[in-house]
Amino acid sequence: MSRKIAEVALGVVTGIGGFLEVGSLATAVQGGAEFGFQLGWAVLLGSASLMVLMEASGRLAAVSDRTLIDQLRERFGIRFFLLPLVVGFVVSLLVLASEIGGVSLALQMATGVRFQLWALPIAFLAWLLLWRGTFSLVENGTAILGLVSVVFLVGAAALHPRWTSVGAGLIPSRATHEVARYWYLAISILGASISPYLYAFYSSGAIEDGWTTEDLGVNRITAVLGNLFGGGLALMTLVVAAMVFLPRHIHVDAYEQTALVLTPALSHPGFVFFLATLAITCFGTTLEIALAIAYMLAQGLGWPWSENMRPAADSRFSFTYTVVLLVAAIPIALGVNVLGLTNISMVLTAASLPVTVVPMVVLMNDRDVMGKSVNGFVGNVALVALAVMSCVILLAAIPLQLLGGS
Amino acid sequence: MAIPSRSRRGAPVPLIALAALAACGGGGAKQQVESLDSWRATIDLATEAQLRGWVTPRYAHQLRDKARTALADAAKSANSSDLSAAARDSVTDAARSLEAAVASLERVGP
Amino acid sequence: MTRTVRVDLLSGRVVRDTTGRRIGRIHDLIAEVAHPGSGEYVVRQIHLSTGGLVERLGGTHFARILAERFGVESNRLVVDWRDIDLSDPERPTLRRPLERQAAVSRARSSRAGAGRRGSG
Amino acid sequence: MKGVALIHDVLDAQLLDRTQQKMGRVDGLVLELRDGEPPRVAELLVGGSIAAERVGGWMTAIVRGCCRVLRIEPAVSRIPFDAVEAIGACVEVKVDARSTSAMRTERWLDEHFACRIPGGSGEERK
Repeated sequence: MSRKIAEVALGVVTGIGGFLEVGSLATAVQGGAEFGFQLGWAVLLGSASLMVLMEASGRLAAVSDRTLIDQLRERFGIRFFLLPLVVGFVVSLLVLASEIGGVSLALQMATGVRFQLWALPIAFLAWLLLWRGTFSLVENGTAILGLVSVVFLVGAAALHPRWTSVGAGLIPSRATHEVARYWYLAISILGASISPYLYAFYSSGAIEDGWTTEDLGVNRITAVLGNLFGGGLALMTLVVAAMVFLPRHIHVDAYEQTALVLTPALSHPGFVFFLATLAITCFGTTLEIALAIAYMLAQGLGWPWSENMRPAADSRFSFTYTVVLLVAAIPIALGVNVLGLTNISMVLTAASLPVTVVPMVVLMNDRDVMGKSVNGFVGNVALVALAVMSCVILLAAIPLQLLGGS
Repeated sequence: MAIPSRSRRGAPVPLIALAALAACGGGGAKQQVESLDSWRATIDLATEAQLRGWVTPRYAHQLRDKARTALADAAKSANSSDLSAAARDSVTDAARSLEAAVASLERVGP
Repeated sequence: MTRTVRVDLLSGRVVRDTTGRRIGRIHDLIAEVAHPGSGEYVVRQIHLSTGGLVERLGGTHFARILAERFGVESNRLVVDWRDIDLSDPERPTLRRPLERQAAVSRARSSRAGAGRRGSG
Repeated sequence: MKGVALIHDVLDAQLLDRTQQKMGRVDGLVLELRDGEPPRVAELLVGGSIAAERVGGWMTAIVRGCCRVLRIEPAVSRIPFDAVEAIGACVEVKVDARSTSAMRTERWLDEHFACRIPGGSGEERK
């Protein structure tokens, strides 16, 4: 029994430490700075959707002993599978570059050395950890360090917001002004939390950790609690920005501005912990995405894969994450605008959801795959609603990017 | 200190490019003014933060440099694009108050 | 004269009878041991999906699974190997016009759970 | 094994070799047509160029282009169907993966990439 409690605790820590990253930080701060608490519902919807997708992909892996990517190839054939593979690869690569950009900026703000110079060293350090480390080191190490992001809860509490109006923001409402911008930020907040690499990584993790049908309970609790706390932190980020930036009419045009957000509440520690949160959570996510891309290719094409193996035993898998880290570091080393890249990656992530979510509706109802753990009525309502939402986002993403994009 | 205006003799090509850029990038005077006001508020907060020792001087300088690039962009689009006189004045006023904020930030810094 | 054909290129192909009428699409080919004890496998049955909606959805693998999953049972036609000419994977044809046989319930090949270790 | 649905159970399935090592997926399946006899399941095919044919002409062109650029022949591994030991969540074959061309890239990267970097090779687990 204690093993289960340890696993649940670890799962929750992963949820907290792993939720915030360059995208959710940027979109939550921009959302709070421009619309106060009003976009709280998007953060809530994002983490609720992630709960559904992670629980489903974890259950899929535990029951069928195959990851989500395996099933996408085996059930739908190579022709259809190319779509989620190519879309997932491109979008994850863009988000990976943004994450490396996030770490580089944090180090620039801390040391004064330009962020371009940090890109390759960060990619090298990430590669070294993947090359020598194991799956649990990557997952647990980054999650425990990621707990530093609790600083946003402390910051929000220190600002004494009216919690009733924060709660009111959790109810979806129409924009009073700049409608295109409002919905653009809503979609980027959703894109920041519901990322395909997350549930591809989570589903592969269930196999790496050797989950079986006994772990379904742990899977459910982890997916729900982890994302509840993680989403809560993103909401606190939005609250802090609403209390500090909105009254001063500060719009976030450059990522550097965000480092000020915690200083009125927590003074110097607020600045230091913000930089620590940005650097650590983005670095943890860098490791996760590099692995997730390698998982996608390896599982899709049937290569040997496991982070617990020596790189030589799965050389194509380890070669993939090596090349991907290098390629993603290049745009940052060339000085691409990190905030711009982050915003575009979040919108593209949101727009790419249908290619993985819609097939999941089929997989989770396929008795050949799930046996008796097939989706129940509630599970189906949630997943189908999510699939419909993802299609709506896909249609709205491009026009909103043009109209409301920064 | 007047906004550094670019002399007219540059080849037409860059001006056309800038106008096009300003047209789609700048998004009109209102957005320029909003962006400049936002930067002024940012620099004010940074000045206060540095006075109280919340942030390091190194970080404050980075914000100042970013504010300067925002100023330069505003100057470029204000000169080239065909703004109405009122719009141009509003952009110039916003830019001037941002410059004042940047100056006060520099006075604080070591 | 032995000829070969690629099963993966047959998947989803439209099957017509000798008069050129569309019968359905190749859903699966069922292989069985040639005779007990031998290691050789032969294809004795070819399953065609003939459901109206599945046809209109273009019969892609994806559409077929979605259709089956949500109660739009595409009725299945089982064709014996003697009645179908697979030599040209582009245009598999039935050797003789076929009266519509009773749709067999979906052949449940179980790959669920921990996977079935066949005796081989 | 009772009836095996070739497309549903075998095509695109994960291939495991004699030592349970992953060696690619079933990209293709070949039937031998015989007059007066039911078609015999001849062999499994593993290879990017095989999968590309199933996707479409444009994909075949891309794969052929890459092979020409890298100056290599597209590797197609043919595994006789009677080498198949079991068909379940994966397809297990009585073959040594390292000797087949399906693992050609894996072997090349093993020698020229993984083993050249400290910590790359060594015993199976980290």
